[in-house]
Amino acid sequence: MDQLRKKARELLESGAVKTVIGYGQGSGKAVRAVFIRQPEQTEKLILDERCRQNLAVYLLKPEVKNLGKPAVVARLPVLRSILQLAAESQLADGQMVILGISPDGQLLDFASLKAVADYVSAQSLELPPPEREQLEQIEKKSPAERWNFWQEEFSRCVKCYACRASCPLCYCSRCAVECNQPQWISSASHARGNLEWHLVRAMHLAGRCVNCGDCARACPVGIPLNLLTRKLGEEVFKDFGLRAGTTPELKYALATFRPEDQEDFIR
Amino acid sequence: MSRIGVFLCHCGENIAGTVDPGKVVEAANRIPGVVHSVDYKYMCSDPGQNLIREAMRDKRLTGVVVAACSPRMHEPTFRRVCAESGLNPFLCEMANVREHCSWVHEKSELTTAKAIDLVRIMVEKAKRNRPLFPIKVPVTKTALVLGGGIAGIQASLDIANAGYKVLLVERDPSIGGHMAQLSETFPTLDCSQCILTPRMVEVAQHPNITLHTYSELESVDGFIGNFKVKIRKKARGIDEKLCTGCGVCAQKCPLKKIPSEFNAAMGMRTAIYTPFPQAVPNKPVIDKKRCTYYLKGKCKACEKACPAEAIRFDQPDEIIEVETGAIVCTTGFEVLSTEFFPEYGYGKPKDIITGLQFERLASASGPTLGAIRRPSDGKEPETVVFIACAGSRDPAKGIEYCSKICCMYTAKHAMLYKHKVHQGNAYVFYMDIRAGGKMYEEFVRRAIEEDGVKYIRGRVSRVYEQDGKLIVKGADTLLGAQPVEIEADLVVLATAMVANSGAEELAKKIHVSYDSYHFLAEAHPKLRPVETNTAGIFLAGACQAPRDIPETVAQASAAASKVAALFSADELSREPVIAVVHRTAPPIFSICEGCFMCEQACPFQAIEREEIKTRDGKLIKVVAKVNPGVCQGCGTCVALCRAKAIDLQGFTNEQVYAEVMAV
Amino acid sequence: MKLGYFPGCSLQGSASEFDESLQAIAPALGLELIEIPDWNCCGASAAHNLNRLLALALPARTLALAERTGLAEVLVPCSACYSRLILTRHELDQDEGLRRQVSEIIGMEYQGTARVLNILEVMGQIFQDGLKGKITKPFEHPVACYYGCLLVRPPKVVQFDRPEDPRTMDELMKKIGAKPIDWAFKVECCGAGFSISRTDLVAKLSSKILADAQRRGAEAIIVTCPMCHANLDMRQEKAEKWAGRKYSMPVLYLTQAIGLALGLPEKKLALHQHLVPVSFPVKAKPAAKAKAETAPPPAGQSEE
Amino acid sequence: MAEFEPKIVAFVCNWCTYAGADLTGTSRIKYAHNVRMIRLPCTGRIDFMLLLKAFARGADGVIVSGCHPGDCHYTAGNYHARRRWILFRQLLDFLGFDIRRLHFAWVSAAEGAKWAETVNSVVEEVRRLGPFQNYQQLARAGIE
Repeated sequence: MDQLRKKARELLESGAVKTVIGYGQGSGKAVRAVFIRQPEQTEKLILDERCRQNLAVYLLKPEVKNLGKPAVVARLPVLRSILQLAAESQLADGQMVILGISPDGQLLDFASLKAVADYVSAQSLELPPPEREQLEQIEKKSPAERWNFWQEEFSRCVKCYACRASCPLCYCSRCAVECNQPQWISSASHARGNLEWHLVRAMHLAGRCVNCGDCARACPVGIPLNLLTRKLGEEVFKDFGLRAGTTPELKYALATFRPEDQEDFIR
Repeated sequence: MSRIGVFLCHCGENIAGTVDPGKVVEAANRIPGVVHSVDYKYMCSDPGQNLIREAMRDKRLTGVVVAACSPRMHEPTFRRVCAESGLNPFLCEMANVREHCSWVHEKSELTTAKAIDLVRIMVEKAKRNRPLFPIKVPVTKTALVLGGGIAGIQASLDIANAGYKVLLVERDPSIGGHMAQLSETFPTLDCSQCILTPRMVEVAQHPNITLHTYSELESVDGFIGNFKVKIRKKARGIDEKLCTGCGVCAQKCPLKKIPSEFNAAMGMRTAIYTPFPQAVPNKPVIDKKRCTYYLKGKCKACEKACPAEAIRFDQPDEIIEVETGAIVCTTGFEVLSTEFFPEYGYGKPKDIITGLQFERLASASGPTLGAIRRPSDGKEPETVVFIACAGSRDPAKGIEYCSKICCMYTAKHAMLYKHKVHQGNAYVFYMDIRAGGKMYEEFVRRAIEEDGVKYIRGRVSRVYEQDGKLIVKGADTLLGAQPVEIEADLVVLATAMVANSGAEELAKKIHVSYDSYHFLAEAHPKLRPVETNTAGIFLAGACQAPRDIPETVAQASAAASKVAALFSADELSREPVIAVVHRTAPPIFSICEGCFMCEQACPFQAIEREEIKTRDGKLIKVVAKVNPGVCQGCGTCVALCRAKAIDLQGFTNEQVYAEVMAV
Repeated sequence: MKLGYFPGCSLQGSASEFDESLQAIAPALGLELIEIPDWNCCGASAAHNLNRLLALALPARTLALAERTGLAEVLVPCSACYSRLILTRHELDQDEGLRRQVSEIIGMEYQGTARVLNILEVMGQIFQDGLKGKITKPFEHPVACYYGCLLVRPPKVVQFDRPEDPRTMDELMKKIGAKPIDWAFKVECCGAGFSISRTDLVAKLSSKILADAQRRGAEAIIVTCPMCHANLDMRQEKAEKWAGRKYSMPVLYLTQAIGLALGLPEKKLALHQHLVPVSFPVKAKPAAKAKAETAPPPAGQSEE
Repeated sequence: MAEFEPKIVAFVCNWCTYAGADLTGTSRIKYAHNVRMIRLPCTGRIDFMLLLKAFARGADGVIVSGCHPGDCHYTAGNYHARRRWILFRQLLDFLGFDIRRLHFAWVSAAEGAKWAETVNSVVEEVRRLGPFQNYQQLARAGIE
């Protein structure tokens, strides 16, 4: 931890970066994202189990970009998001400094996206059993039950788009939901409008979602909508052998194909 | 506010028979935006077309929906009608109430109801149509012809004679291809070289043709009218300008026992060689894989001997970059070698040869000066067995197709042999005799009846050597599959015509598809036989499928005329059904975020990257840009784009959405 | 090398000399054979003409037993057995349903893990590094290597050597000092199954084989198939009658030829069991040894 | 009450299935009238939202059809489409959406008969399923 603070301090002092995006103490027990611009403030940096927000989301926000070159404190989901954003030409080497702490407490200072990719490839990207179970819970329901389950969940949606705002990969300046010529997605938060929104969101993240779970955490009404993108992420890996956020050259599952892709439903 | 006119065609009884025109017209009139709706017996007839013209004028229509047959049938007709009357043709749509309605359903309310739906759907689309204008693409009026066989020669000459520049690229040291190797040609038995060599010379001397022999295609970029091509001119090891083609070098070359490719290994050549006396250009090349100097660093006999001092051992390969408007691929074929056949001894028995090798034996300019002598001991064979369909039409051998020319050249071979060796016996084992063609059947009959060639209908199961003879074991299926055993001195296999070994890579280089046998694929087997699915790239000859000389020449001329047509205009115009990337005013400039997923998806590499900069050149963002010349309008990128930043002209999101909402 | 061993009925009866000679040379070649416990008939020549399931079940049982015994590779000297076993393995590999069905029939799980090897494959492996020193009495004779019909067919299934002109045995023969002749009948039919029912056919077919071997100066025919041996050796007299000429062509099992080259006594190789006496025109060259290792190319192939 | 007549919307590519359906017509093969066809250049163009919109618009079943793999007029559009459908179906199923109402077929320009069979079998299956209640309930929540 001290190594991290020290490194952050050096970076700011040397002017190598203008801001350090990391985690700091929020009100009460909560942690929050902090944007440190003064070397001495780096003491505020913390990094522990509570720090789950995907800080990569800030890297593309104009307000943050305007602060100048950032260093970002990255845990696995953040690293993967960065790789995925690089694969989508949104980030490139040298645009940011990427720091982290290895499981054994050592400071990680990634020289390049390649280094990030190497680090990520060494991690297990398998779905942890509890997360897999969550999916199975739903999969083993009957279609009708599934339908009712999601209708129930979606019925609470108020279309606040916190899920979108929290997602590093929802970076479109004009989201499909704002397109009204034609109005693909009903902007009203009625049953159909909500279904359309969550369905489009999931499809647009298929093969891109790094399963950080921020969308669900951000949801004020507690819809487990990360299950949708997680489900598709698993399908993409199963069917096409691609995992989002693993290399900066990753091909997009829906923009590539193999003639031998398997399906069993086309007559 | 759009003013749509709906025109329902009865197509005689074809539509009116099952659909109630009155109801449709009435319903159409009630669709918002429709200001005019009529029906007529034959809308495509002149009076019908006039109905549309008049309505357009009188009702000031902003869009037209013709409810009739399939747009694949008459869309061009009605779009032309609109264009003639000053309405942008792309404001005209067709509702397919014939093929998709009246012809496939019984007469009933429901069928009429469907017709009405189909009309409404197209009206909703037409309302949202925008005027579109054909895309103009400049044309570089130079054609690249790949392959200098008879197909390439013919195509080059035709294009050149039409007044356009041609680049002819040939892989081998000389043009001429397989035809130059042939002895006589069926069914006329005129000498192949006698008819070919004048053409070869013509190519060499034609002011519009630039010839690159001993050269290979490196890469092709760009699109119809604007290809950028790289050609590798392999080092001949001689200075072509100085070389006089005197041939002393070859005489002095100590290596004289290299199997000659031109003579299909029936004769030998030297390491520095001119493939054959009539070669064009008549300049030698050094075979670097065999030449002692390249292998051991000494010899240089040719250099010492060359009176013109034209030998250049250190000559490098040269990469030539050219721009061409069209490409004609005439890369030809290969024949299976005898090693391919286990039952015929895996090519081990010297006296089992291919038809092509027999051509060289029979050729007056061949290694035996036309005398039929078997390779093993140079003896004149008393009995020759010809085996047709060696490999061809044999699924077990992976070659299910008919090689087409074998029946004819086998008859020719047997005939030539009988003419040269009167007392000899010629047997032909065949499956069927396929002699479709002018004077072909007659030719085969002549071989059988006048020259007494013995035709045996059956396959040969095995050929093996025994005491200097070749024992040919087969069956005569016309005599109850009775086993036949012939002691032959020479066996000639009419081995299958197969695609060039490099065909696959070539296809990928020029972005055309190929079939399961690796023959290059035409755009349509009947109606577009010399085009490919890549606009501006054409095919001719045996690179596409087995062909004989007349067909090859016909195809070559066909391809040439396609090229000439393409070059006849300074610009070519294409249907404007292509993708476009959204652009708008600052500060957004474009809702494209530049994720370039579309770039990955585009089957035609039509997506380019465009930098948006401030006036003082500061980069704001990089967005996708569609190259209108390359885009074919499939719309894959459109369905892919999350922000809906790309749209497809003619099938915009707005149009298609409206159609769905109208069903 | 440790291998499972499936002798099959022939090697216990009419072709016992094949078995004996194999057992005799095995130790010298460092070959350990574990006979599959309770193996059964492979069903050759009859079963597959009558009942597909039976024809599959019989070999499947033997293979399943091999699997149980933990044998990864099984040597099957008899060409007929080899053919049945490898065909069964192939068919059951192709069709999961069939595999389960057959497993039920034989009352044990057949997985298809045990590979089936013919005698040439095995000897080929052993001889790879030439057996320096072991060849004490080079088998210096021009021989006709006769593979028969089953060893190389169907090519897609056995995937062994070249179907029309195999070479494995020729290479082996060179290694023991013999000169394999280049001849035309390597894989021709000997009459096989008609050995009993249509001896006239056998005489005709075998005679052609014998004739070609003789014409090209072979002093012996080397075989790996009990059927071929029966027809060429036991029926040679009939063949001679049919052709009206004498062949007196010794027909040896590959293993016997190897045994002789290894210097094993004829008795142990059961040469005496043949009907055509195994005797060669005597000629002893001092240079023999050297030749044995540096196998000279036989006349037939030298011109290549 | 007359038998339920399902409403089927078909999204087809211009080069294979649309032409195939033309062939059905020229061959005068009869099939169920329930289908309304929407013509697009290529299956690659078919946005998954179009299918959803068709259901929103009251379709009881949807057919998506284009060129067989390898036959795409644009060489690869249908391959891209196939991946899209694989995932889209998975997602719909996960949401409990009744995917028995969503049908896919490769119908070439030569398969007029196959088009008729496809339409008929889909119409029959959807007729058995009855009106697409639970989606149409949503749909009633206003349509733009």
